[in-house]
Amino acid sequence: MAGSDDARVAEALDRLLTDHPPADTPHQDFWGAQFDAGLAWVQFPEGRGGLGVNPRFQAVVNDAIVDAGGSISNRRNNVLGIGMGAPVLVTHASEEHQDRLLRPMFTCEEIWCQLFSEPGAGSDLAGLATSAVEEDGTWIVNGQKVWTTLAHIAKWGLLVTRTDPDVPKHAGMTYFLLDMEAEGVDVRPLYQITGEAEFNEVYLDDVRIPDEHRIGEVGEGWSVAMTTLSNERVAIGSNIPERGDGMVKHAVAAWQEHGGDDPVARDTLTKFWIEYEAMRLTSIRANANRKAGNPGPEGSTGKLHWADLNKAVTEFGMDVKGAAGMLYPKGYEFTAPEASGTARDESLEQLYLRARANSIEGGTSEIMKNILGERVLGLPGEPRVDKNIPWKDVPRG
Amino acid sequence: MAGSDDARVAEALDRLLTDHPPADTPHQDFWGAQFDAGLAWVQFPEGRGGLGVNPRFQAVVNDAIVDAGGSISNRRNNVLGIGMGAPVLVTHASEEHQDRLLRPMFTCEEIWCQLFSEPGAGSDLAGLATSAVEEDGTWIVNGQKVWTTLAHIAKWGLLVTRTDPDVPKHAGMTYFLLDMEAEGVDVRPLYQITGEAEFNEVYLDDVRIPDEHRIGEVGEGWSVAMTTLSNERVAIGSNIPERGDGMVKHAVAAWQEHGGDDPVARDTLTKFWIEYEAMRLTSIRANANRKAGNPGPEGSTGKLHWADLNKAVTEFGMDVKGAAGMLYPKGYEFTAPEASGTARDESLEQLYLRARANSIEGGTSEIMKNILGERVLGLPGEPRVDKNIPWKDVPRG
Amino acid sequence: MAETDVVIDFTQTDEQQMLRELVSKWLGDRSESERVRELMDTEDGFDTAEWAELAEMGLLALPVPGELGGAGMGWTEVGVVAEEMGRRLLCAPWLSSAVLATAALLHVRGDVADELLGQLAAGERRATLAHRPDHTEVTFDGSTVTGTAGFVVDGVTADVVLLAVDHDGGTALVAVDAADLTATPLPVLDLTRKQAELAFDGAPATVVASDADGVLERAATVGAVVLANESVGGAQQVLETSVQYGRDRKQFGRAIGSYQALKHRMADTLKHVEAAKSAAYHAVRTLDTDDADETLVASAIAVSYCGQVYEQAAGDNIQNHGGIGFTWEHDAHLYFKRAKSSKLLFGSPTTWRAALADHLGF
Amino acid sequence: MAETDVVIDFTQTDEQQMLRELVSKWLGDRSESERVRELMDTEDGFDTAEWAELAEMGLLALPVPGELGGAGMGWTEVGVVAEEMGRRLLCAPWLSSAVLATAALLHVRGDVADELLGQLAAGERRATLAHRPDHTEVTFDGSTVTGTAGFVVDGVTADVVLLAVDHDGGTALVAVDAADLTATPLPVLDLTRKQAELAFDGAPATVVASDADGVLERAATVGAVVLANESVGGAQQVLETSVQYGRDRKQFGRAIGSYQALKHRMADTLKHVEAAKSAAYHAVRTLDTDDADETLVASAIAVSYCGQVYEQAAGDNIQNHGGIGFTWEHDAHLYFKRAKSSKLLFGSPTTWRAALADHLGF
Repeated sequence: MAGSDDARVAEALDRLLTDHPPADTPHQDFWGAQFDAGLAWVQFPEGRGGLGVNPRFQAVVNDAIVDAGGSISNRRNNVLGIGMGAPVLVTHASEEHQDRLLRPMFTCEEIWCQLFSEPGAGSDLAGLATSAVEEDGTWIVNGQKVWTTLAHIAKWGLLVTRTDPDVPKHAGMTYFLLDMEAEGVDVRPLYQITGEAEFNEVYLDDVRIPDEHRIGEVGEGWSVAMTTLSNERVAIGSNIPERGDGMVKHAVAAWQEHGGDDPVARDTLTKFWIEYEAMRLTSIRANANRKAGNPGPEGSTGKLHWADLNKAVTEFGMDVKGAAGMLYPKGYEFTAPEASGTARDESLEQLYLRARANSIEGGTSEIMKNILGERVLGLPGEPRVDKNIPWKDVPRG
Repeated sequence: MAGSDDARVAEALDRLLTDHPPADTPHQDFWGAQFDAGLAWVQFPEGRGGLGVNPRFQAVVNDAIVDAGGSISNRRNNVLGIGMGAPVLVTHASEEHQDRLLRPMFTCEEIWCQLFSEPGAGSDLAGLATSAVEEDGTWIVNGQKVWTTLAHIAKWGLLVTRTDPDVPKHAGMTYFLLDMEAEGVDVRPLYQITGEAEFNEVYLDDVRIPDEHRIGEVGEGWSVAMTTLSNERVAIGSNIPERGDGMVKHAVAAWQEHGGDDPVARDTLTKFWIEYEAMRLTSIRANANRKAGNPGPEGSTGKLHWADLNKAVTEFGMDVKGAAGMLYPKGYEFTAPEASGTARDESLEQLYLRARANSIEGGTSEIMKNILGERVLGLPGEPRVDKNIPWKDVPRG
Repeated sequence: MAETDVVIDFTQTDEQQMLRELVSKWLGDRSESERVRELMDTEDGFDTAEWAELAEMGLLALPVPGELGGAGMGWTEVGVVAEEMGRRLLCAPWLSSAVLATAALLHVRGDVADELLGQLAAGERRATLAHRPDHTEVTFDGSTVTGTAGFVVDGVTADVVLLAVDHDGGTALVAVDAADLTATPLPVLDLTRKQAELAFDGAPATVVASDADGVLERAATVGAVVLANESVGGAQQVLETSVQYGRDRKQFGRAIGSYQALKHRMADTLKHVEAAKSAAYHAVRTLDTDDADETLVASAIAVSYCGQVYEQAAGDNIQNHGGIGFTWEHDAHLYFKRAKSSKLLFGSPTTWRAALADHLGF
Repeated sequence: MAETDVVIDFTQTDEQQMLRELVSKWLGDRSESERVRELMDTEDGFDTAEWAELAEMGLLALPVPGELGGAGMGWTEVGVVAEEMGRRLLCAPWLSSAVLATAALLHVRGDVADELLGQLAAGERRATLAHRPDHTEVTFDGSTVTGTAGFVVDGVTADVVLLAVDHDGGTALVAVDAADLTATPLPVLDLTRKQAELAFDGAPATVVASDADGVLERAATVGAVVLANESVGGAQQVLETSVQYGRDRKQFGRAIGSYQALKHRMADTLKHVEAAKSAAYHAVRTLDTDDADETLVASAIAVSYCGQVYEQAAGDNIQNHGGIGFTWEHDAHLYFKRAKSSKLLFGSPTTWRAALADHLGF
C-alpha cells in the first residue's frame, strides 16, 4: 500500500514539475497546478488539493519543488489559511465551501486570518467572550478580537464565538467563516514595541453571518478550533535555516563590526552560535524522524527554544554594539508591514525588539512548557478551577 | 516608653559586660550570666532570659557582646533550641518546663533538635504521618522523622505528631517535647552527597511520652509549630560575612591557583564576586532597617539568593580548577560532623557538593519563592486540593 | 582596601525621606504615562515650564554648595531623586545638566565653573557633557574647538556643552555655547532620553578649568552611579506593575500571578531588585566620601549589576504581561528601552567589571 | 566550510537500533544501581567477568576492522553504545580501552597497533591512553620513557598504557606495560570512573608507531565526542527519573510534577536534552567521515554543549527530588558527579568553544 502511494506521489510530482517547470511558471499559476495535481495537501481527498495519502509525503513534495527552483512561500504568506483553515474546511465545511474556497486559498488569491484571541482570552482561548446570537437563520456577532495577523488584507476570517454563556466554557462556543468585507467588521492596526503594526484589533459590531457560514454544529466551536490548532505545528513545518543564519547572524555581524578583541563577548557569541546550531540540527533530526514516520519529542521543543534564544542573542548583540546599541536607526514609523517580523530579514535593532514577542505569540513560553511537561513528558496537570461551571461564572479579567 | 527600654537594656548590658568581661569569661559561664541578666532573649519576660522589651534590642546586645570579644556562637550551635524551641516554650509550656529548660538551652548544656520533617512530609510539613495515641495519660508515638540535625547529640526534641487522622491536616496535630534518651528513639545517621552525615533519621517505635510533655492543646500542634517556624528567620539572624568571604572566596582561590589568564573565567568570577557583595550589602541594609524598626523585603530574599549563588559559584570554581575539578581530595569518609557543613570552612570540593542542599534545606527555593511571591509581593496563592478534607483522604506519596 | 576601613551606612535621613516624597508627588502630577508619551514625541523631549519647577524645588543643584545657589546636600540625595525619576521615566535633561555637567563643574570649581553652577542651579541655563571619550574627537587650540562628540545626552537642547580636551600636556575643561556648534539628534532606541551627535568647527570655547585632570572619570562615575539609582527605581516600578497585573489578570479562572511560572519569576526579580538597591544606595553614598578605592569598587558593583537587573526585570515585565506587554500603548516597552539604553550609556557592564577585577587583583 | 558540502544525516539503521536494544538489555541485567555501587567502591572499579561478556558481544571493538577481530562498524555505533552506558553509569574501562586507546591505534595502524587492537577486541588485554598533554610530562629515549602522566582514565587497571611522545622531531606512539610503571589511584569525585597518576622511571616502551602526528588530537576528539553521547544518555536518564518522581511524589495533596516550578524546569531540560542529542549524534557521525572541518565544528558543538546540558540536568534532578535527592543512597548524586567529571575530562567547554571561534573567524 505504502509502496503504491509512494509511486502515486512520485508520478504526480514528476508530471507537475515537467508540465509546469517551477522556475519558469508564475508562482500563482504553479500553485494552482499544484492544487489540481493533488499536491497542495497530499493527505486531502482527490479534487480537494490532495491524493488521500500519508501527510508525511508533503515534505517530500515541498522539498522537490524548492529543489526545482519553485516557491512554497504561499504556505507562509497565507499560513492561517493553508496551515489552519484548510484542515478545518476539509473536515467540517460543506462541499460547496470546499470547492469555492480551497483553491484560491492555496494560490493566495484570498488571504485568510484567524479571529480567536481576545483581550480577555489570550492563553485561555476557551475563555473568549465575543457573542453570537441567532436571529432567523442569521447570527449577530459582537465583540473584539486581537492579535489577528493579516486581518487588514484578509478576505476570510476563521472566527470562534460564544453562543451559550450558561454552559462550561468549552461547551458554549460556535465556529464561523467570517467575510472580512462584511458590514460591522472594523480592522484597526495594533502598534507594537517596534512601532509597526503586524497585528490588528478587529472590532465586530452587529456583524451578520449567515448560518451557512457556520462550521460545525452550534456549541462545537471548541473542537473545530482544535482541528485548526492541531494543524499549527504541521503548518509551521519544516523550514530549516542555513547554518549560522537567523538572529545569530546579526549578532555575528555586530561582533565583526563592534566586537574588537573582547574575549568575553567572543565566548558568549560562540555559545549562542553553538546553541543555534544544536537547535537547527534538532529541526533537521525532527524532520528526518517525521519523514521516517517516527516523530519524537525533538519535534516539539523548537518553539520554546528559539523563543528563548532569539531574545537572548539579540539582547547580547545590542550590547556588543556598545554605544550604538542605544540607537534605533530606522526610527519608529508606525506602519503596517505585509509580512510578519520574524519572517523578514531586518536589522538587529528591530529583531531585538521584535523577538520580545517570540515567547508570547503562538502560545506563550509558559503555555509551551505546560504542553511539553504534560503532553510530552506525561506530568500531571494543575488543579482546574474553571471546569464544570458555567462560563459566565468563571472569574475573568 | 521606648526611651526607658533603651535605658534598661543599656544598663543591663553595661552591668553584664562589666561583671563578666566576655573576653575573660568561659563561654558557658558568660551565657548563664547573660540569661540571668535578661539579655538572652530580650523580648522574653524577666526571669526567663528576657526584659520584656522590643526584640530589636537583641541585635544591639549581640553586637555589643561580639565587640567586647565575647561569643554568640551558642545561637548557632544550639540554633534549634535558642532560635525555635525557646519561643515555643515561653509561649506554650508550663512554668516548670520554662524554669527547667530555658537556661541550660541557652548555655548549650542541653542541645535541642527538631523532629518535624518526614520522608512523606517535606515541603508539606502539615502532611506528616507520625502517629501519637493516648493511653492513660501517656502518648504512644510511632513513625519516622528525617533531616534532623543534631539529633545524635541532642537531649531534647521538638516533635510534631498526628493525633487525629479524621480531620483536615492542619487540625489533627499535637506538639510534644521528646526526651531523646527515651526508649524506642533510634537515631541513625543519614549520609549525604558528601559522604558525611550532618543529618539523621529518627525512628520512633512505641515511644512513650508523658502528657505533661505535651506543648499546647491536643490538635493545636500546627499553630505551636508555626510559633517555632516564624522564629526561624530571627534565629538565623544577622551574621554578616566579611567582604569577599564565604563560598566566593574559594572560587577566587581556585582562580588564583588555576585560572591562568582566561579572561572569560575572570569576568565570570568578577560577576560572582559582585553579586555576593550585593547580597552582603543587602544583609547589612536589612539589619540596619530592622534595627531602625523599619524592616522591608530586603530582609526576606537572602535565603533564596545565597542558595542559588552558592550552587553556581562552586560549580564555576570546580570548572576553574580544570582537570583538578575531577578530584575529591578528602575522599568520601562517611562520618558525622559536629556542625553543619555550611557553617564550617571546608574545601571548595566539599562546598560544591554541600551547596546542592542550600536550595532544599530550611525550605526549598520553590517554597521560598512561593512565600516571597505571596507574603512579600502579595500575589494570590494556588488552588488547594488538600484543604477541608480529612488528612487520611489527602493523596500522599 | 581593608574591609574594616570601608564605611557602609544605609541610614536614611528624614530629610532624604521628605525629598523622596516631594519628588514622588511632583512626578505623580507631571510624569504620568500620557505626559511621558507627549514629551518623548517632541524633538526637545522635555518641557521648559516643568524645568523651571524643578529649579524652584531645588532639584537641579542638590549637591551644589549653598553659596552658589545649590541645596548644599550630597550625591546621596541626588540618588534618591534619580530613583524616583526612574520609576516615572521623567523626560527632562536632568541627568545631563544636574548630574553630568554639575559633577564635572564641581570637580574643577573656580570662578567660571561656579558662575555656571549658579546658572544651572537657577534653571537659567542647561549644560551637558561630552562624556564618552571613545566617541569624542576634538582638538582645542587655546580658544576654539574642532571635531565631533557622539552620544551626548540632551546635546540638542543644552545651552552649553562641556568638553574635556587635551591642553598643555594635561586636560582642560572647556565650554562651548550651543549657538556655536551643530547638534544632530540621534535616532535613539529610548525616546525618553534624547542624545545627539555634535560637530564643532572652530567653535569658540571658554576655558572653565585649565587643570581638569580626571574630570571625565569623575563625572562618568557620578553619572553612572546616579543612573544605577535611577535604574533600581525603574526595576522596582516594573516589578510592581507585574505584580499588579498578576493580581488583576485572570486566565483559566485564576489570577495569573497565582501560577508559579509568574510568581517565581517575580520572586526572582524581587531578589535581584533588593540586591541592586543595596548596591546602588551604597555606591551613591561613596560619592560623598573621599574614599577613592571604595568609590571604584562600589561603582563597579552598582553600575554593572543594576544595569543587568533592570534589563532583566524590564524584559520579564513584558513577558509577565503577555500580548499587551508587547504593544506600543502599554508602558512596558518604554521601561525596556530605558533599561537597555541605561545599561550602555556609560560603557558596558563588562568594562566596569574589568576595572573591578584589576582593582581586586583577579 | 560551505554549508552545502556538509553532510547531516540522522538516519538510524536497523543494526544500530538492534545494538541499542542489546546493550540496553545487558545493562539492565548488569548495571542496576546496586551493582554500580558495589563496583564503584572497589579499587579496580569493574568486574572482569563482565568485561569478558562485553568482549563476547563485540562491544570492545565496534569500529575495528573485521580482519583484526573487530565488528567492522563505525564510531556512530560506538556512540549508540555510549549513550546507553551513560544512562546506567556502567562501571567498566570501556572509554579508556575501547574508545581512547582504540582510537589512537586506529589512527596509526601498523603491525604493532593491529596486534594490540586484536587483543583489545578479544578482551585479552585492556589499554588506556595518557590523553591530557597538559598533564603529561614524559621523555622517550628511543627505548624507555621517564616522567609522569596525570588523569589517566583506568590507569590502575590497564594492562598497557599508550603515550604520545616527542621522537625524531615528530610524535611517536609508544606502549608501556603495566608492570613497568607505578600507578597511583586519584581520589576522584566520580567514583564510577577511575583515574590514576602514572609514574615512569626508565620504563621499557614499545614503539607502536614512530610517525604518529595528530594521534592525541584524534583520540581526544573521538573520546570527547563519544563521551558527549554518553552524557546525553545520562541527561536523558536523569530527566526520566525526575519525571517519574514528579508523577509519584505528592505534597499538599498533589503530584509535585503538577506544579509549574518543577514542570517548567523539566520542560526546559527536555528542550536542552533534545538539542544535545542532535549535537552528539551529528558529531559522532562526523568521526566516520573524512571531513576534518566538519568534525572540528561538530565536535566543539557537541562537547561544549552536551557537557553543560548534562551538568545542568543532573543538578536540577537533585533539586527536583528535594531532600532525598541529596542523600548518598539516592542515585542522583552519582549522575551529578559523573556529569561534572565528564564536562572536565577532555578540557573545559571554554577551550572547545575557543577552537570553534578560531575556526569560524570570530
